[in-house]
Amino acid sequence: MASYIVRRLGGALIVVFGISVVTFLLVYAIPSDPARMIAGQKASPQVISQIRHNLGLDQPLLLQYLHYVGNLLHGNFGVSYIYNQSVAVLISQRIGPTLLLALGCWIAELVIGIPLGIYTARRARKKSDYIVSALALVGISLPVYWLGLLLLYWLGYKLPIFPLGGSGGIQSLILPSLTYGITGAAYYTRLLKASMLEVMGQDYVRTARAKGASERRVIWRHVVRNALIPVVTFGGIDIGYLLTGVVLIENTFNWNGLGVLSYEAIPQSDIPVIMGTVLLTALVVVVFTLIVDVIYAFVDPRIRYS
Amino acid sequence: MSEPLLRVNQLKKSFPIRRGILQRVVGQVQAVNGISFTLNKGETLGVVGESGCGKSTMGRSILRLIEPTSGSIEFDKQDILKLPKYQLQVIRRQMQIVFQDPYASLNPRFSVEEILSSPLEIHKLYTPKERSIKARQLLERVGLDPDYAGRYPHEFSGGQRQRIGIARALALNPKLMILDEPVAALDVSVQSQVLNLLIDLQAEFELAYIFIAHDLSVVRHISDRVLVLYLGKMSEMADVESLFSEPLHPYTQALMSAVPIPDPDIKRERILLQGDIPNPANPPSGCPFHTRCPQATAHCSQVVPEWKEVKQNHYVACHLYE
Amino acid sequence: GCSSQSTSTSATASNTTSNKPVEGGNILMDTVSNFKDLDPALSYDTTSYEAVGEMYDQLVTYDKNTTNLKPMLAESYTVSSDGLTYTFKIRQGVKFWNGDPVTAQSFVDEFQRVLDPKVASPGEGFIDPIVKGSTEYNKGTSKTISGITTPDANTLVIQLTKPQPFFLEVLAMPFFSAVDQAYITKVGNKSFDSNTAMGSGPFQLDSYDTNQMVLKKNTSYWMKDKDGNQLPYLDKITMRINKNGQLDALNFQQGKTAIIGNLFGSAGIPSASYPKFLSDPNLKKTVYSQAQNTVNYLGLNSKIAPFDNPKVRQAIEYAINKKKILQLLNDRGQVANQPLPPGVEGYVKDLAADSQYSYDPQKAKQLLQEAGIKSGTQITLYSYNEPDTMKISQSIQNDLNAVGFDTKVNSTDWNTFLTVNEKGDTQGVFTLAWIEDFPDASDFLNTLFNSNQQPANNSSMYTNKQVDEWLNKAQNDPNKQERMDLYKQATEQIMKDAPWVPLYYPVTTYAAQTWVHGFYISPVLPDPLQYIWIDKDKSQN
Amino acid sequence: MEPLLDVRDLQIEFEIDEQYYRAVQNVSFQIKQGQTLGLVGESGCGKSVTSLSIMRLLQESANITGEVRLNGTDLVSLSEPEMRKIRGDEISMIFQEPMTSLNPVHKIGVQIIESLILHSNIAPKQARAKAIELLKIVGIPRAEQIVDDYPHQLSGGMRQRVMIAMAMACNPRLLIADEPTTALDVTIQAQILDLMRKLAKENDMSILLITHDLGVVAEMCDYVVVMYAGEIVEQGTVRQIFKNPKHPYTIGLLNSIPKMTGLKTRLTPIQGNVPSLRNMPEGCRFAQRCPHATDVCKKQPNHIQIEPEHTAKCWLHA
Amino acid sequence: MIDVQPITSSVVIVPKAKPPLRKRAWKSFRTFPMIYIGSAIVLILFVFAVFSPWIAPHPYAKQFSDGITANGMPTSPNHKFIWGADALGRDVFSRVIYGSRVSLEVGILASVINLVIGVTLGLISGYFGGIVDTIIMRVTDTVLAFPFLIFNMALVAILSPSITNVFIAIGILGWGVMTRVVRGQVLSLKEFDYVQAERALGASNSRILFKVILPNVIGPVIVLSMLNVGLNILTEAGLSYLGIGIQPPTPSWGNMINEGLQAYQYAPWILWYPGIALLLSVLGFNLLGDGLRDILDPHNVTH
Ligand SMILES: Nc1ncnc2c1ncn2[C@@H]1O[C@H](COP(=O)(O)OP(=O)(O)OP(=O)(O)O)[C@@H](O)[C@H]1O
Ligand SMILES: Nc1ncnc2c1ncn2[C@@H]1O[C@H](COP(=O)(O)OP(=O)(O)OP(=O)(O)O)[C@@H](O)[C@H]1O
Ligand SMILES: [Mg+2]
Ligand SMILES: [Mg+2]
Repeated sequence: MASYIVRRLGGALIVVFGISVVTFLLVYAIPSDPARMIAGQKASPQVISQIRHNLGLDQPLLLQYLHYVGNLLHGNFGVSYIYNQSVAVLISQRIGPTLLLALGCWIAELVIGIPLGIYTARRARKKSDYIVSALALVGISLPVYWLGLLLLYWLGYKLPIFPLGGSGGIQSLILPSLTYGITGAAYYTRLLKASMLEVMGQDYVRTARAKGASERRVIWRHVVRNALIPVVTFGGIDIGYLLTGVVLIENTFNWNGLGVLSYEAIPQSDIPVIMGTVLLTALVVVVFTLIVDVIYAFVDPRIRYS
Repeated sequence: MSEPLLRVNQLKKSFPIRRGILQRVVGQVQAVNGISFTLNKGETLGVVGESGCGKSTMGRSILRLIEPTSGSIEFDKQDILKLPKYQLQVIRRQMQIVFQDPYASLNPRFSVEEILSSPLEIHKLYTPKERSIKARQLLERVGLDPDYAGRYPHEFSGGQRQRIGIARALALNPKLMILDEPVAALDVSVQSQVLNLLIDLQAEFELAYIFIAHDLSVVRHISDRVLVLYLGKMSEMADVESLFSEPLHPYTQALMSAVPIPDPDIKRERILLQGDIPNPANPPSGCPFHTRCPQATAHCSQVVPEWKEVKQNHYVACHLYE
Repeated sequence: GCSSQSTSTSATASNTTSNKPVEGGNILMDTVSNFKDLDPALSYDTTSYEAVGEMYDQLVTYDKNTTNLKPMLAESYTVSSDGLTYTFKIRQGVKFWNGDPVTAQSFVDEFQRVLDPKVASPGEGFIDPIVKGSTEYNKGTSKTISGITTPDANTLVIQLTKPQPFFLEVLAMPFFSAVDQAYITKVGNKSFDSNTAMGSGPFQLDSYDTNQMVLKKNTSYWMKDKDGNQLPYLDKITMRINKNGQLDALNFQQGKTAIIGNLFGSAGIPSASYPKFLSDPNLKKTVYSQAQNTVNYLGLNSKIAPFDNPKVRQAIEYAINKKKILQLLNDRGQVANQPLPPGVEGYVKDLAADSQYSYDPQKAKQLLQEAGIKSGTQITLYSYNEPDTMKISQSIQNDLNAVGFDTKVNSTDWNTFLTVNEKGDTQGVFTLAWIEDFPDASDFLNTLFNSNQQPANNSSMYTNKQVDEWLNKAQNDPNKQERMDLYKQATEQIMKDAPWVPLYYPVTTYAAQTWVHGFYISPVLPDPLQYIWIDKDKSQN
Repeated sequence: MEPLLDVRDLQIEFEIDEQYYRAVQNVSFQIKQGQTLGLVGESGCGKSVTSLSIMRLLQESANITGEVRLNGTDLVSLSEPEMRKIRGDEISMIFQEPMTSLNPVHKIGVQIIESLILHSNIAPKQARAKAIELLKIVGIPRAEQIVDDYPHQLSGGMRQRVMIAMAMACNPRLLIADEPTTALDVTIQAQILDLMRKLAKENDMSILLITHDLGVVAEMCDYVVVMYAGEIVEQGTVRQIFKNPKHPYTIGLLNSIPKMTGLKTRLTPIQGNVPSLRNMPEGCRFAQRCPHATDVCKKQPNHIQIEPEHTAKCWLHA
Repeated sequence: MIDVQPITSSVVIVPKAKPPLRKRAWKSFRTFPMIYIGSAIVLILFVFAVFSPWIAPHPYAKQFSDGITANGMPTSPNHKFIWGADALGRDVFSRVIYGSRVSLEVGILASVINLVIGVTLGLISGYFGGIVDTIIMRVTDTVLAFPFLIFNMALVAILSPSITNVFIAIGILGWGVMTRVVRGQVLSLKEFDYVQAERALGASNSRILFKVILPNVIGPVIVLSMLNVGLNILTEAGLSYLGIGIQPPTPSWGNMINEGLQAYQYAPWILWYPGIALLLSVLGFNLLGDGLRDILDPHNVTH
């Protein structure tokens, strides 16, 4: 197991390396000049070239990349041009809130999506199935920022039930999670429904019925447990995706996390921050896929014991 | 005796076993472990054995649908394992395979005509028009209405599908057909139709068959010689009469006695084997059958029995006959 | 000093009645961007300005919402008659938060930091090569700045290479604050990253994290109000980093924050919310507005065809409907007819007729025809992603198309826009604004139109020898009237040559709750937090 | 003697595209206490549907009419909760695919005692002991360990034994075995059949054995019901059917089995294919394939009594 | 024991008379309502996109002087501007109609790019396996782990914003899932006997890939592409919303929403209508995709 994980992480490193190269090239191709951003609109050209020199931006690209990687190997992510702080510190401050938000969003998706999945699977091809499925689809068809603003406006401002954004505690977590939950639940609903329908046609479900198990018992003990297996896979990929994809939510809800950090870094050409966040999220995505594999083994004994 | 059409020598195939989420190679399955035999023109070799004993692997290896690990396969005096891939095409016109599952072996998206003309198309034989005529002739040959040519596989019953599969194999006028449990999925009433067809075709085209099955009565019905496999190894091979009248290997004996006979009056002494087939990934030492053999001795668990011709044309690998 | 056009419209009675200020209380504010630098030598963005302004003191500063200078840490100052020597008497007994005393050396240290290439301060250009010895120090050929001396602990003497009429305004910038060298030496290089600070200002840094910066009262601040009360009044200010300005405005509307001010990227009330503030009588009472010394303009690059043809540029002057632009901005501004905003001395009230343009699409078409521009000529308008700018660009696009151009808008993020803009060779037409650094005509006219400022600030690549001559002369001319005349001549010539379409001079609108007192909008400085006091029961957080 | 199971006039219809197709019609047979009844016929003739309808495990869209009496109680008219009490308790069932009939995520032991838990209030400790006991009864070695294994860790034969153990948990009066050995190798099949025979004898249990292997029927059953295209064409004791088959279909079936004679002769197959539900011929359903078909076969034949306990549905014997 | 039983019925099949067409249509609608509603929406969307100039009452870029009030407020819905005017005095209704063009163009073209790359790589990777597979899957992993938004922002900044660049950006980063799906399909198809049969007949790799395997993966690919169109429309809107997408005055629902958000407190209609249009179109493609999935699902096919 350990060696496997090491190997997988090795694969992950290749991925992360690929990403680092692409990002680096990409960021350098952007015409905007970080030194100008640091100096401000009105600083003189001398100051700017001084800053470029101080940052090493006047060196050849390859050298800069090697330098970056060299620093990386020493655990040094560099210093943000914009925040004037170590990228490691910036990220470590924000990864917590982002993880919290991602978790909240994920739980909301599950809490909405899974019961709907079970419901629609049990009423497959009935009117209620179509209505609920269509509603779930409406959810994924909504732009998250659009829904987010409407919810904020109506539930935060007009009826001040929830705080108007901010990265505070559980209170301010509810609305963004709900927003994301609504726009993401249908993926789970759809997946779980398909997987439940498949499981319900399995022989062992018939076996359970033949033992005299009630419908409720059949669904919960025999169907749902098995049907959740593909959902788990998706869940892991989804939470990885969530980490990279919370930008819009973070922006809409004033949540100071990694998403906003990286999102703002691009137009400001804050290369160390871009590189740091991109590499980190990529790593997190890969790690989550790995975690899923491990969780998978717990859900599915066929994998655990072979 | 005429020159053998096919000469298989020490054929071996092992699969790596990958396990779990780790997908690590945890061992090797010796799916086929040293099989040698010859097959003459127009002859049928029945291959029997329990599930997982390597019958299909053997069949597919002969066609090089699976790359064998070692051994040699001489077909028409050419070692096909040494042929470069592009020359395989030529060989493949002469060897064909019919699969067990008539539902999985036909492309659901092709009409019957397309299925039957595709071998000709692949080998660039005939014009499209001629191919279509040829396809109809093939249908007729296997006892189906040529008007069915435009239909799709799902519109046919299992038996009919199996006929289509056979027709496809026939399209290139092969000399050898490997029949991998061609009737296992069919009902008895249909099974007999297909068996009859196969027998007729063999007579007509001088086909050689390797007939893989686990139903002994079918094998007995169609084969000239029978090869019994156990855990990837040959345990017994003989002419069909000799084998069925006087099975030598305790495994063959058990196998035969286990076949239920559709006659309530025949009450047989049954050899009930203990336990299950061992895991092929972890085969027993010595004689692979010793774990279940009612006559096993300590010797059997240590020494691999030799493959010996005990009687004329009757080979067995068992310590009882040394 | 000059005539400032401050139009503070404070509405409520309680706001204006001179109730006795109340000591104590906390307020909450939102900011739409991060605090980048708490180092006075580096901070050059509005958000950092807000914090740095509260944490550091300078030699001189501006009085209330005017552009008049008054002494600050310099108790008094004198300027020699040749305008080359400035002598400051430093206030005694002033201490940094850690108790270290503020002396004349505290300023010398900062001048050295600004000139140090390792610090790479954006303020460097404001004193190099004006201050004697600055270039040598910057190049490393001298260990001290020869032009800055401290005859005694409380006297600071600065000598210039040539007279600069707006040098005091430069010194009012936070680049030139008093800093504590002992602290800097102790903490080392990173002493002034965005997490730490050490100043002598009214508020000191309490904490700073991803979500907020908290400033707390410097209890031993030296400044007193006119009644002799110790400043500042407030105990604590919490500035929450909430980047969605629209939400922040909603927060203010709910009464959860005290002020919408400088922290909103100095733009104040987000334009998404401004109409709401206008239409809601309760909110209207909270609005403050102030004309800015800023000009928004449409740059026409005279090196790029077809804008290299003066006729085309003039045609565009006639083509743009500036009133419409202001209408789109809900009238938060004033139509511009020249680069200088009215709040800066040198603004030409009686501009010559041939330097004036009015909205006249017919005339524009005619001029274009004369210039041989075919209808449907494709041009690209360069702009940046900011909601109001986007609106304005589209209005301009509309106007340009109306006179026969086929205009594409290319809008990118601000920094990309700026980087490309400063190359000077790609953007034919672009929208841009110039915000004053200090209220002097030179900061506009010389910086933006002198050909020696190409391509960075003079990114419309305007070149006119005559104008250069005038501007260079005015740059060091101690005679005010003469200077103003030069600027007038330059302005009129520039407008004739039409390298720009001056669009409007914006008015910023800030908001402060009715229970916030003492709030005003300085045209130059950040929010006057040290003068603010609040009703007793309104303390937040 | 009162039969244990009495199926009368069973009729099963499925709705496909808003049309009803009758998959099974006029099926009547009885199983006595301790008897093993073989239900044979070609694929699709309605064997599984019949057995599932006895258990009332067909989906809702299936329309069942007729009577199914277990010890005199009509199962068709029972409420769902009442029926649930019968399933797994009085009637148990095992299926063809031991590989897929066990839930992959639950341990063997848990699955075996599930019916015990559902039908009695047994303590968990006892239940586990009982599971081990049951595993021993069906001849599984190392029962104490296997009880905590997952299905995929067992071979096919073992799994089928587990299925049997599961079915035996509540000592059912009737065991329905739907092709219990089709997926198994002959040597394993022999073991399983042997086990079933032994258990039936020990517990005086009846078995409804569904298969299409006539050999298995001949070895296992007391009584045989032959189905064709949804109908019973012939039924009788095992000797009557094998020694004196009367229906041309039964005869055809028996003839098409390759005999172990070893002669490479042509077999005598039944011509043609089973008609599909959608275009079922009127009258005798076998007529199309019957070598003896005449015009009269266009009408439905009746069940004709040949001997006691032996009927055939054919005009030949009318 | 068994008596000769009376024959109860000689008619075995009891089909009801074939229902009239109207009823059959309703019936199939009842079975697959999703696909019908979805196709209807998509069809309407196409009509809007193709016939925008005829449907829209006003030019999309025209800034009406009566579209904004004297103090710069957008005009609320009235008989001239049925969905109101936007902040520049343009007709929201006309802009929403024209906006369908961008959405469709980007949604579909980006999906086509996804499809072409995804299917090609998936086929190659799944069929040939080995080192090729490893490399392609690593690249796919990289693409899947790559932050989409950052890539898009960077690319658009480099290439300058335009419709073409937007769908290229979305297209070349969105194929990861497609590749995975196709590869999975190919891996399982490869083992099918009918593919083996082709090989046994001596068929070349290209024949097997394109004639045998490709047609069999087309089903899931179509479904995924439909869902992808919806997703890509949303992504385009997201990019435009962030200001890095379609350039004004070309209306895209994303930039309209962006403008609408700016005016929500005083002119909510600017946000509502493009939002609803976006929602409905994405929903349309989702319903279509889901419906197709239902139809193509072998469980639902009754032969
Ligand atoms: N592709 C493969 N990878 C790994 N192992 C394989 C593969 N194909 C076959 N095996 C293993 O090789 C052994 C022989 O398999 P094979 O399919 O040849 O058996 P068989 O005799 O045809 O069985 P059956 O009667 O079930 O068809 C089995 O243990 C099987 O698990
Ligand atoms: N749920 C269903 N809906 C419609 N038709 C069905 C359904 N279940 C079974 N049938 C049809 O009923 C007929 C009888 O099927 P059944 O499964 O009982 O056959 P069987 O005799 O068990 O066959 P096999 O030997 O293949 O198991 C078949 O024609 C089948 O297509
Ligand atoms: Mg096989
Ligand atoms: Mg069945």
